[in-house]
Amino acid sequence: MSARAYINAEVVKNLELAEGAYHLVVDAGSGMEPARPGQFVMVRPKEGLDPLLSRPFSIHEFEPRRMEILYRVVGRGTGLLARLAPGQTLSLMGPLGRGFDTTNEKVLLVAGGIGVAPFLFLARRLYEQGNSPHLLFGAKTKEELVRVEELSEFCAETVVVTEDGSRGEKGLVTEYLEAAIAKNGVQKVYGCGPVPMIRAALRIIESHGVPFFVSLEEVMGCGVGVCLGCAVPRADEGYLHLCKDGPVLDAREVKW
Amino acid sequence: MSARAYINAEVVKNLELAEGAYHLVVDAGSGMEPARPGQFVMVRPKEGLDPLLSRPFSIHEFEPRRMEILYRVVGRGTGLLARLAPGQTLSLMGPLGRGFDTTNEKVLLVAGGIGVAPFLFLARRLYEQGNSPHLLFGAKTKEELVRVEELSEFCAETVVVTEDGSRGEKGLVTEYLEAAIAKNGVQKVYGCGPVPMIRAALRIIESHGVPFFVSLEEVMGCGVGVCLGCAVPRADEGYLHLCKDGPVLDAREVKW
Amino acid sequence: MVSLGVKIAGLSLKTPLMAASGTFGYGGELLLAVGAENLGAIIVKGISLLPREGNPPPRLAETPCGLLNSIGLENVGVDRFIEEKLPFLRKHDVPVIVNILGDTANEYRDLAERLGSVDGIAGLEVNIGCPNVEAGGMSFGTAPAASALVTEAVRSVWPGFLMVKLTPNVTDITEIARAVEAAGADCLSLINTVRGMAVNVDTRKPRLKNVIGGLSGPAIKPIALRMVYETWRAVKIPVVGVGGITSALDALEFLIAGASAVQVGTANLVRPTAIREIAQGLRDYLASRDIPDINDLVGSLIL
Amino acid sequence: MVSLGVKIAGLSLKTPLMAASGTFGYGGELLLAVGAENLGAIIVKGISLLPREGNPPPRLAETPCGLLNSIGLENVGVDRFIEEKLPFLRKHDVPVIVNILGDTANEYRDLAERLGSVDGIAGLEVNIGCPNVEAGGMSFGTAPAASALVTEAVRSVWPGFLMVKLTPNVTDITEIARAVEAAGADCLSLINTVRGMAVNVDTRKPRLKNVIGGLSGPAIKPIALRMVYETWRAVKIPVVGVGGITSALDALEFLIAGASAVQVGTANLVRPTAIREIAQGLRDYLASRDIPDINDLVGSLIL
Ligand SMILES: Cc1cc2nc3c(=O)[nH]c(=O)nc-3n(C[C@H](O)[C@H](O)[C@H](O)COP(=O)(O)OP(=O)(O)OC[C@H]3O[C@@H](n4cnc5c(N)ncnc54)[C@H](O)[C@@H]3O)c2cc1C
Ligand SMILES: Cc1cc2nc3c(=O)[nH]c(=O)nc-3n(C[C@H](O)[C@H](O)[C@H](O)COP(=O)(O)OP(=O)(O)OC[C@H]3O[C@@H](n4cnc5c(N)ncnc54)[C@H](O)[C@@H]3O)c2cc1C
Ligand SMILES: Cc1cc2nc3c(=O)[nH]c(=O)nc-3n(C[C@H](O)[C@H](O)[C@H](O)COP(=O)(O)O)c2cc1C
Ligand SMILES: Cc1cc2nc3c(=O)[nH]c(=O)nc-3n(C[C@H](O)[C@H](O)[C@H](O)COP(=O)(O)O)c2cc1C
Ligand code: FES
Ligand code: FES
Repeated sequence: MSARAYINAEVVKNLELAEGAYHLVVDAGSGMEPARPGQFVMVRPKEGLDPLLSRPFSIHEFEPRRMEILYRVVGRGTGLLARLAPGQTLSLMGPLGRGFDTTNEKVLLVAGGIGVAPFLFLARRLYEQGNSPHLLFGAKTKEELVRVEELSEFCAETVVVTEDGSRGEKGLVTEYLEAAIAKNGVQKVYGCGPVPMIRAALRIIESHGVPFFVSLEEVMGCGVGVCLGCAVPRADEGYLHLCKDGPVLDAREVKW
Repeated sequence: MSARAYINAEVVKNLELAEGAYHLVVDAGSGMEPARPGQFVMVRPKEGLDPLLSRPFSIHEFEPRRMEILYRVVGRGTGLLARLAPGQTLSLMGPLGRGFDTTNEKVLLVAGGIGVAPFLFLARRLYEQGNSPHLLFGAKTKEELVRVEELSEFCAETVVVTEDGSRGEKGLVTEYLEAAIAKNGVQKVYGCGPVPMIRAALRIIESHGVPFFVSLEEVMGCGVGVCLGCAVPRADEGYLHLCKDGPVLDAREVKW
Repeated sequence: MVSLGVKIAGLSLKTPLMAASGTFGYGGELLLAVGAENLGAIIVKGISLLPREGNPPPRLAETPCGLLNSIGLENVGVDRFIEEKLPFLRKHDVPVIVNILGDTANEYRDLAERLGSVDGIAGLEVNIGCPNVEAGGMSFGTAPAASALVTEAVRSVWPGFLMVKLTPNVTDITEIARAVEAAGADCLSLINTVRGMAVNVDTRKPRLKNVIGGLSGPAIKPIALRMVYETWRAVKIPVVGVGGITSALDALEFLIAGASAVQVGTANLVRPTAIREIAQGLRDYLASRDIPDINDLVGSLIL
Repeated sequence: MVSLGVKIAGLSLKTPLMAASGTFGYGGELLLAVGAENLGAIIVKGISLLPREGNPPPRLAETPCGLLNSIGLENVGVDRFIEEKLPFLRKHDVPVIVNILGDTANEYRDLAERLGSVDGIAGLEVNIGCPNVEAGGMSFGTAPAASALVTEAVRSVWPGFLMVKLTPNVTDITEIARAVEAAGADCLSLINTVRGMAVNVDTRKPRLKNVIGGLSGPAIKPIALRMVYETWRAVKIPVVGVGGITSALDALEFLIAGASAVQVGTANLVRPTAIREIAQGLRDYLASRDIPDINDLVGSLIL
C-alpha cells in the first residue's frame, strides 16, 4: 500500500497527561510503512466533511503497527481528537515528510512545550545507535513538562526549565542554551517549539557556528505536496513547502 | 423550560428491529413536556453543523422522561442516528405540532410500513380511555411489520397485510380497508404511510363519508413555524404548514 | 460588566444581534426562547403589499453545512401583518424592523408609506434581491441603477431608519453598495442568500420544486464575510453582517471585519436559542479579554 | 459491464473524472493512489510564462465544509514544466490538460504557443479568473469582452482541445459563457473558487495573509451546480462541472444537471484516493440501476 492513502487506525489509548495535552496511541495495523523520527502523519475523523482538512502531527513514537502522537487541544480538530475513546477509529496517512538526520554526531534537542512531541522517537533512535542526545526542555509550568521521564531515559542529560520555576531551572530555555552547547561539545542542535523560542535559539546557536535543524508548523492542506498550501518563506527568495521539504528544515534556509 | 429549545437526551436503547428499521428509546430527563399522540420531535446530533438541519420523527411512545421513536434509515441523518449507542446523547426538541384527536369514537388506524410509528402511543391512549382502536397494518414483507405485537395489545382487532403474503393477508391495505370500515362501524380513520397508500385510502374512505386524518411528511427546517419550509398544498389555495397545522391533517384539507 | 449595546444610524440596540428576516417568523415563536435582553432587533419575514402564497414544496434542501430554500416570499401581506402580527411584537422591548419586498419600485414605496402610518416599527429593511418585474426579472439588487431606484422610492416616503439588504449574486458588491448609499440608505445589510441548487440522484429531480433556491448557513460565511469587509471599506454608512453566523466566534469575525451589527438567520432554525447563546458568548469573549465595549471591536481587523 | 468513458469536444476520457487544477500537483504524487484507469484527465497546476512565487503564508484556512486558499498561482513556469514535469506525465496513459494563466491576453497566447510546440499535451484549460493587469486588476473572467479576448488569443495559436474555466464571482455566468463560446472555446469548465475570507478572532488578523482567498470544497457545491445547470442551458458546447465534488453522488448531481464530465479538486487533498473511490461509486450506481453508459445520465434532470 502506498503512503498516499488514508488507513483506518484504532485508538488504543488517548490520555490527558496535563491540562489540554494528550497522548494518543493507535494501532495502525499493517497499512503504515515504517517511520523515521521527525516525520509526521495527517489525521482525520473517519467520517464526515466538517472539519474538512486533516490535521498534521509529528510522530511521537513508532513501532510497527503502533503509532503515537502527543498533542495539545487548540481548536476544533484537536478538540474532536481528544474525545476519541479506545476502540474508536480514525483515519491517518503517513509517515510523511523528511525527518531528522540521525547520523552519529553529538546532538542537543531543544524543546518548548508540546514541541517535545517528535523527540521521544528521535531520542530513542539516537540512544539505540549508542549516541544518546542531550535534552533541554522548557515549558511554562511543570505540568507542561509532559513525557519528560520517558524521554530522559534515552538522553545523556536532561535539563528542564520552567518559566515559573515550578520544576528544574527557572526562566527560558534560551538562557540555558549557551551552556548546554558549550559544555557538551554539541555538533548539531534540533529544535521544536514556539516560533519566538526558535528565533531566539537560532541567534545563539548561529553564534556558535553549530547547525540548527527545526521542526516547523504551517497550516497544511494535503500533506503530500500537491496543494502548495504549506509555504514557508526561504531565506533568499520563494518558498519551501513544509510537507515535502520539511517538516524538519535547516533553520538557516528559512526567512524568520 | 419552553418547548422551543433543544434538550440533551441520553440513548437508552437503539435496536435494529428489521433491516433498516430501528427502535430508539431515550431518556429525555425532565426537560421534555408531556406529549400527545401524533406529535413529533426534532432530533439532531449533539454537536456539529453537518448535517445542519434537525430531522423530524413522530413520537412512537411517550412516558415522562422516556421518549421513543421508530425510524427507517433512508439517508445521512437517519444513518448517523442508527450508529448511536446507549449512553451517547443527542439533542431533541418537542413535543411539537398538533397530534391526533383522541375523543371517544370508533377509530380505525391504517398504517403502511414505518408509518406505524405514531400509532403505538395513540393506540395505548385510546385503549386506556376504554376505546381500543382497530388496526390495519400493511407492509411489503413480514419483516417490515415491526412492533405489531406491542400494538395489537392495545387494539380491538389487528389485521396485517403483506404484499408478498408472508404474514397475514396478501395484498395491499387498501384492499382490506372497505371491509374494515364497514364491519366495525368505524367513525374516524387515522392514516400514516406512503403517499400513494394514503391517496388510495382517501378515495375509499371518502366514499364511506368517514373523516380521515393523516400524519404527513415534508422536509422541515425549524419545526416551530418560523421558516415556512414545510408547506403542504391546501385543497383550495395556498399552503398549510405541517409543523404548526399538522403533522396530522384532515385529508380533505390537502391537495393530493 | 461588559456592554453589548450598539447604535446604528441612530437606532439603539441592546445587542448587535438581530434576527434575520425569514428565520424568526413574526417573532412570536422564538422571542421567548431567546429573551428580549439578548435581541438587538427582530427583522420580520419579508412583507409585500398583497399576501403571497410562496412556492410549491419541497421548499428546503440541506447541503454540506448549508440550507437551500425556495420559500418564495410567502407572507400574509402588509394589512394582516399590521393587524395580526404587529400588536404582539409591540409588546416586547425589542425594535421591530420590517423587511419589505415588491415587484416594482412603486410597490416598495407604497408599502413603506403604509407602514409609515402605524406605530411600533423601528425601521425598514429593503430586500432588493427580488425579481424586478418591470425589467425582465433579474433582481433589482444586481444592477446599481435599479438598486438605487428602489432605495430612493422608499426614502421618498420613509424618513426613519432605512437599511437596504444586498444580494451577493453580483460581480462587484461595492458598486451596488455605493449606489444604494448615494440613494439615501442609512445602512446596509448583507448578504442575502446565494443562488444554488441540489439534485436528488435517486429521482433525478431537483431537490427544490423551484429548481433554484437561496443558499444560507455556515457554508456561505466566508463569502458573506468577504463582502462585508469589501463593502465596509467602500462606504461610509454602517454595515450589518449576515450569512452563516451560528456562534459568538462567527459574529466576532463579522464585527472585526467591519460590521456594526450582525444578523443571525439559519442558525435560528437549527437552534431556536441560538441568539441567546451567541449573546452570552459575546459577553464571555469581552469579559475574558477585558474589552469593556463591543463597539471597540468593530472594524478592528489587523492587517 | 458499465461504461464510464466519455468524449468531450473530441477528447476521449476513460472516466468523466478529471483532477482539478491545483489539487493534484503535476500528477506525480497522486496518480498512483488513484490509478490511471480511474482518471479521465489530469489538469495540472496553473502554469505561467515565468515562474511565480505565490503568496506569503498562511495560504490556507478551513471554513465550514470548505477551504479558503490563497496559493497565489505559485508555479514553476512553462519551461521548467516542460522539462521537469511533462516527461513523467507523458509516461502514463492519462490525458494531460495544462491549466494556463497570465496577466495579459498576449501572455496567454504566448504560453499556448510554447505549449503547442511540445508533445504529450491533450489540451489546455484557460483560467480566466486571473487579474487583468492591463485593465485595473479585475479578473478577465468577470467581463464578457475580456473573457472573449483571452479565449480568442489562445484559440489563434492553439488548434487543439480548448477548455475555458469560468469564475463564479459574476452576476450572470451565462453571459460570460456565451461570450467565451462565441470566441471559439471547445468547452467550458466551472466553477473556479468563490472569493471569501475568514478572521482569526484571537489575533484579529485575517486567516489568510492575503486577506481574501478562494473558497472551494463541499460548501460551494450548490453554487457550482446551479451555475453548471444555467450554463448548460445557455450554450451548445459541453460543460465540465467543478466545485465541491467529494463523492460519486456529488458527481452524479453535476452529470444529471448537464455536465459532460466533472473535475474533483479539494477532495483530492482530503483523500488522495478520492477519484478512485468516486469512479467506483459511479460504476456501482450504474450497475445497480442497469444503466449501461454514463453518458445516458448527462442532462437527464427531470423537471
Ligand atoms: C508538521 C506538523 C507537525 C505538528 N505536530 C504537532 C504535534 O506533534 N502536536 C501538536 O499538538 N500539534 C502539532 N502540530 C500542530 C497541529 O497540527 C495543530 O495544532 C492542529 O492542526 C490544530 O487543529 P485544530 O483544529 O485543533 O485547530 P484550529 O481550530 O484549526 O486552529 C487553531 C490554531 O491551529 C492552527 N492550525 C490549524 N490547522 C492547522 C494545520 N493544518 N497545521 C498547522 N496548524 C494549524 C491555526 O492556525 C490556529 O492558530 C503540528 C503541525 C505541523 C504542521
Ligand atoms: C412530522 C414528521 C414525522 C416523521 N416521522 C417519522 C418516523 O416516525 N419515522 C421515520 O422513519 N421517519 C419519519 N419521518 C421522516 C424522517 O424525517 C426522514 O426520513 C428523515 O428526515 C430523513 O433524514 P436522512 O438524513 O436520513 O435522509 P436525507 O438524506 O436527508 O434524505 C432522504 C430522504 O428523506 C427526505 N427527507 C430529508 N429530510 C427530511 C425532513 N427534514 N423531513 C422529511 N423528509 C425528509 C428527503 O427528501 C429524501 O427523500 C417523519 C417526517 C415528518 C415530517
Ligand atoms: C427560510 C429562509 C427564509 C428567508 N426569508 C427571507 C426574507 O423573507 N427576506 C429576506 O430579506 N431574507 C430572507 N432570508 C435570508 C436571510 O435573512 C439571510 O439573509 C440569509 O439566510 C443568510 O444568513 P444566514 O446564513 O444566517 O441564514 C431567508 C432565509 C431563509 C433560510
Ligand atoms: C489549493 C488549490 C489550488 C488551486 N489552484 C488552481 C489553479 O492553479 N488554477 C485553477 O484554474 N484553479 C485552481 N484551483 C481551483 C480548483 O481547480 C477548483 O476549480 C476549485 O477548487 C473548486 O473545486 P473543488 O471544490 O472540487 O475544489 C485551486 C484550488 C485549490 C483548493
Ligand atoms: S500541505 Fe499541501 S503541499 Fe504541503
Ligand atoms: S419546519 Fe419551519 S415552518 Fe415548519
